[in-house]
Amino acid sequence: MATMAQAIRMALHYGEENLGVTDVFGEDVGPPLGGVFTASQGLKTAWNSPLDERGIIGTALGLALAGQRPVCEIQFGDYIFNTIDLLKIVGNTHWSCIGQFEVPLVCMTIVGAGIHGSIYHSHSFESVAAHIPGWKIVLPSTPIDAYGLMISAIKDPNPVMFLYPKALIRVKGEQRIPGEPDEKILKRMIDAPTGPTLAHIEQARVDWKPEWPSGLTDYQVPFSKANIVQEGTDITVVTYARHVFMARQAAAQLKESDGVSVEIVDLRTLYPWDRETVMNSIRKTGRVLVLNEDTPVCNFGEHILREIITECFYELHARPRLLAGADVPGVGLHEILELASIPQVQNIVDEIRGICAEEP
Amino acid sequence: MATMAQAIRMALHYGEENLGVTDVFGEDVGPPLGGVFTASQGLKTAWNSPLDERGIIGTALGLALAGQRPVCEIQFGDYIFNTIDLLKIVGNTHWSCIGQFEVPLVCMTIVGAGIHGSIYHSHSFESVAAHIPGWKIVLPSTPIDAYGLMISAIKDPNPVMFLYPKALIRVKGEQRIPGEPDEKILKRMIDAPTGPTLAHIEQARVDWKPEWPSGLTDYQVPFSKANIVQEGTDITVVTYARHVFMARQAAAQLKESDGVSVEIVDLRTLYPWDRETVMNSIRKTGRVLVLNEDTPVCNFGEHILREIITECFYELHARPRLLAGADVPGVGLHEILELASIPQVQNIVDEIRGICAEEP
Amino acid sequence: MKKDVKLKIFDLMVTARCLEERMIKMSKSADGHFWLGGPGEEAFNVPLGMLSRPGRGVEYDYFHFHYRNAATMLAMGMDPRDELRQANNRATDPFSGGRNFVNHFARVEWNVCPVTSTIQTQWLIAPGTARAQKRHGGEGITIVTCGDAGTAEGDFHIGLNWATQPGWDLPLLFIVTNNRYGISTSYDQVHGAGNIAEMARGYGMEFGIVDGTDVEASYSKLEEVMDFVRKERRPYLLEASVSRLYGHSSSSGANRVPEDSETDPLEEWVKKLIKAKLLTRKDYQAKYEAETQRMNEYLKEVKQEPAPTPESIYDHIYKDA
Amino acid sequence: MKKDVKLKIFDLMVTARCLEERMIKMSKSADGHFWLGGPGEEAFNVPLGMLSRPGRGVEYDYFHFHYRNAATMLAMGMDPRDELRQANNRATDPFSGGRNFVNHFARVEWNVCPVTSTIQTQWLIAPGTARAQKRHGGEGITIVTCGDAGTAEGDFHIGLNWATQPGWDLPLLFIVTNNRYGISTSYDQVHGAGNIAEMARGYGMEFGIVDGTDVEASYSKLEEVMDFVRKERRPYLLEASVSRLYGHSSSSGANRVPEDSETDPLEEWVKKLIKAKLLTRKDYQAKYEAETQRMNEYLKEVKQEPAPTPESIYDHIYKDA
Ligand SMILES: Cc1ncc(C[n+]2csc(CCOP(=O)(O)OP(=O)(O)O)c2C)c(N)n1
Ligand SMILES: Cc1ncc(C[n+]2csc(CCOP(=O)(O)OP(=O)(O)O)c2C)c(N)n1
Ligand SMILES: [Mg+2]
Ligand SMILES: [Mg+2]
Repeated sequence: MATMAQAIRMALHYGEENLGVTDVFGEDVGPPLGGVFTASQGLKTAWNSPLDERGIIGTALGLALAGQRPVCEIQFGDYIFNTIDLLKIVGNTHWSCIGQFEVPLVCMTIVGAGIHGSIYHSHSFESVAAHIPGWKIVLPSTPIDAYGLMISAIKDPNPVMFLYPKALIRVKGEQRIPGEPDEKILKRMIDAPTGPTLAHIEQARVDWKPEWPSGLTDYQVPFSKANIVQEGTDITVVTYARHVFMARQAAAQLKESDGVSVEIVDLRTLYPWDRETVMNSIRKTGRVLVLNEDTPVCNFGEHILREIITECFYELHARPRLLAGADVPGVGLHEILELASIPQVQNIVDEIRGICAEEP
Repeated sequence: MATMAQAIRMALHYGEENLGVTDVFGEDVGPPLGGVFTASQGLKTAWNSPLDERGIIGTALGLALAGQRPVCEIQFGDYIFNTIDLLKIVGNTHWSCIGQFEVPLVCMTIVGAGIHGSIYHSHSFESVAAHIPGWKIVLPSTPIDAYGLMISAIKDPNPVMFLYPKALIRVKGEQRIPGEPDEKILKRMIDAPTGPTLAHIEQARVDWKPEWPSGLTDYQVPFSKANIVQEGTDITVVTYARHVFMARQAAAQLKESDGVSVEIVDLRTLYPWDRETVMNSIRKTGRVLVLNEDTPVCNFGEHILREIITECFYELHARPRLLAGADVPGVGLHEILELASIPQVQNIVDEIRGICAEEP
Repeated sequence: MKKDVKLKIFDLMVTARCLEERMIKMSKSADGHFWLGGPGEEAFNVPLGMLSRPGRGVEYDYFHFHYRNAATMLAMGMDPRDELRQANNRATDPFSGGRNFVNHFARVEWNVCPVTSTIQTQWLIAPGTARAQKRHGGEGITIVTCGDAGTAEGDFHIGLNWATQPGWDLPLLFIVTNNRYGISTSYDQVHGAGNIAEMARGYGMEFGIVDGTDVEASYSKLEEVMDFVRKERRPYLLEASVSRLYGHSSSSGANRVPEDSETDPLEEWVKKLIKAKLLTRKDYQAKYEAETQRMNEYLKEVKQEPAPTPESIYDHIYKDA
Repeated sequence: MKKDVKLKIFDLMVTARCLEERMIKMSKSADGHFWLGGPGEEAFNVPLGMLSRPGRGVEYDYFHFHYRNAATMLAMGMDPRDELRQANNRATDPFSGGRNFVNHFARVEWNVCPVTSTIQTQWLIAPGTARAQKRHGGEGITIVTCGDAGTAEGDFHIGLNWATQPGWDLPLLFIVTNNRYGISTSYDQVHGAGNIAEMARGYGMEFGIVDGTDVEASYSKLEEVMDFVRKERRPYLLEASVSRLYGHSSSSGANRVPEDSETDPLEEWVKKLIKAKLLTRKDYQAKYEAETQRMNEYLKEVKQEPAPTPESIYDHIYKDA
């Protein structure tokens, strides 16, 4: 099955061939590298920008105002924090000119910990992003969702923040993307040849061209539709990205050990998020854990929790909880530090146990 | 009584005379203007920076690393959003070098709506600020608190974000700052002469020097100490800045009309905040409204709410609520738009009524 | 310059001045909350508007304005009532529906991109529209303006850098209107060496300086450099010295600066036209009074128009997909 | 240059190279998660360290490093074990306690300010330490380094601007090590006209270029410009061409670049010393092997030291008031 990097690449290819994408750009996004995580390899509209995040967002906005359809990349979510003023402008443009200009741009950036990224390659961005009005925000956990959300992002006339998790970028999917060929074939078709050094890579890619799968479609994952990853009856876990998988592991363990039945909701779109699915699940289970890895103060999960309280307060059987990253200035490099900073399976198990043990 | 602008000015003066403040700087902070809100008039260490927020924060950090004690200003909180990466660095410096370098800097910036500031002069900043680890964050509602918190900020060896509300900057205090002379005398002593144009102002101030009140002290408002603005028994309102006054108005109205007794907690320090005072109040009243004017998604009030839920869930008699600004990309200029975007007294009355009417 | 062009510029300058003065008065009354604008920049801003090519799409010019470009908009054909609608925060304000400060234009039919108050960010956005134009070909260019103090932002340089990427020189006219002040901070306090325009050197970019209070100098320089950018499809950095006749904004009083402290470009132009026998002082006074009167009447008219509704704050957050 | 200085430089260059190679191997094993560093920059970075004045406080130099300055730190007197402690994320890592990537130094006793991975932000911080030094007087200067690609950030210009404020020229040595790449993007793809150093012109700042792979050129240029900055108390922008012998970082493989594709400054220096009869190839080989061996042993030693504890993540968030 395709990895998330391959899925994004295919969606971008579909976008430039069929949906009017004019520019895929950012630091190291064009040849020879095609993105430090390979998500833009072989794309015909991909180009390398200067090392300058502010210029990237500004130019993307300008391109969008001029009727182009840009997809820009900030190389790491960790390096998007010098552009918050610009992201606010992007988000307010359509509103402040009372709808005169459309802003059909996609900003993609990779987020989260899990690759021993240390202080500057482990940041989450969803909490700050969600605080900025005017954007739609997605964060897929699987290759097929990445594909379908990218197609939706490109088609949408509004700015879309396409976040994707560092820890899952090379993980293969469990579900085939429509038109996706067999794994080995796909690799041969669209993965650029590589080499031990940049010189070798440049050399190997001089004449290389990808062979794109012919059967790709405009398969969309609609915005604001969460995915019930597994059904359950005792407690709802509202999460996304890497923690979907950790929640699954925790749930399997709890099923086995405690006989607890966990329902896992993968939000996929963080804003505007799927209230209906979340609230219905909580109405059913009466208990909820919101789970992510961003730092805990003004955490996006606190927003979800507040909405849950607003809508389901009297239906909850137990105190709802947030399990988030530690309240520290960064994720330390040593594995011990990273594990202590980011919720792990055992922490999830403990929280779920705690919630299920509460008797009002 | 002194206005908040005068109070800050006096605290900064006290700081440069007695607490080692070396630089008070930012856009229009030095002569001739002394700050667009006059908060730095007449200070001996005040100087004008280039129009460049990134340079201001960077230089402040450099000064602090070199053992200086800078107070920098971002002219409007609205214009701090191009420095979030730097604020993160400021906040992580002491931690990432395991305590080797201290970062004793104060960053002051004026926030919030209420002066017909339209899209770019009405922003709140507390929610994004509180998401950045390593800072202490204050937001006073009165001149005396502004004085006392500024003294605390200057004395603290950590970076402090000194937010202050646009809407209250010219409001006179109800309580005298230790050493503060009579209002008219104070004005004559420390308010710079003014004029119809910049040329006149420059002229008038060529030979002007403030005469600082001699009795100023190092009166401190300690960090993480909330203020119970008024005691009450039926419901707790947790708020700060301008909404302390709106809450007081709402409370007076409700006392009169419904006989409801409202307890108002002015947080003053937003991070690390005074959990004890908040939780004790809620334990007493059983009901809570969190109130501020920032946009509602990933709002600082959601953090407070989450902590309340964590600690007092089973003691609440009614669903706790957040009343925040509207979820829109900006505050529109027309008064009608501003009133619809920022919680007003009547909205507060309605929310409190709603909470008090709930019967579990 | 032909006679009718000279007089057209005169007419537009007077209109611009009277419109701004009308708005200044509004900011001191209940009719407006705030003013900032361009009195003192008309000799430059009017020619800029006259020589530009407004329209919709990459064939036409794109504009990323600073907040002092009312005269440019008038020269492009703006109805002064539209500006008054914004100054009076009417729902009918075609730029922002009563949401934004005055002189914060946005007009998609003319490629006038939304003006933001955030100093210098427009220099980051301009390379985007210019890149689309470069790819498209034709003669459409992107025009971006800013003040002198704002050039201290790193964004000033980012704009220049993106406009000179190898193989991607952009058809982008960068304009700095240097009034030697950022609010209260004088240029000399914060600007080290040389002129701002000379920063272009580091990018191998053409640059020039013009007296922006002089109509003829401005017109001919703009003609020259706009032609250069249109034809050569390469960027140019132009610095224009201008005046700030009513101070920074209504926040700093919006009072007329002391006589002779700054050049009044309108007065200078009037003098030249009188000298050239194209105008009499009386004509000027009559025109000035008539325009003042017209603006008064426009305001009366505009004030009758509906205010925005509370619910409208939620309009246009997203474009429907 | 005296003989002993030449040989001291040689010794330090070998140590630096062997240390980096030791860490590269670590990044390919379980001993380290990541590597990026300075092989190819030693001819410049060693003299930089030797000529600087480390110490604590404004009397001494302040350093705001890029992430390729291990050779500089060694020349300043760093124990290679300290770097290995960071590479192996030990609790004993004196710079970050196992928190940060390798070559992310911070040492308060030497005024080495914390290295951050965020490209170019150090250029915003450097004017702060330099301003404190300007005010203090003396001969302490601030030294800030960066790569070529990072100069595209607006922050590059902000640094130059703040160093040349009227009346406040700062004792600040700006250094760009130009290896003609930012990760995979070549300099020629993204840099328009002229050299980076020439950007200084717009600020009236002195500037120069040096072959950073040539020990003697680097040493004498650094001697000259550091003396200038110390004495004149004015800024200087120096661009040094350097090599990137193991690619960008371990993320891009950290393999040695093809023979002859980039100058190896150590090899060049060895050749010169051999020619000058100050060294034999055998001496070099022996030294290289001895240093490699020393690093292996250091690593063994360092690996015995304690790992950080989970609870330690909360240490040092705030300094106690
Ligand atoms: C990013 C940002 N910082 C600060 C401000 C506040 N501010 C508004 S105008 C101004 C001065 C601008 O001076 P200049 O660029 O010379 O333009 P001018 O007003 O003189 O035309 C300042 C500091 C702002 N609007 N945006
Ligand atoms: C603000 C920021 N953007 C992007 C990155 C990712 N990144 C790390 S190194 C690098 C290239 C830097 O190139 P250059 O400045 O030439 O320095 P070199 O590595 O060549 O020494 C990039 C893009 C980063 N660390 N910080
Ligand atoms: Mg100006
Ligand atoms: Mg480089």
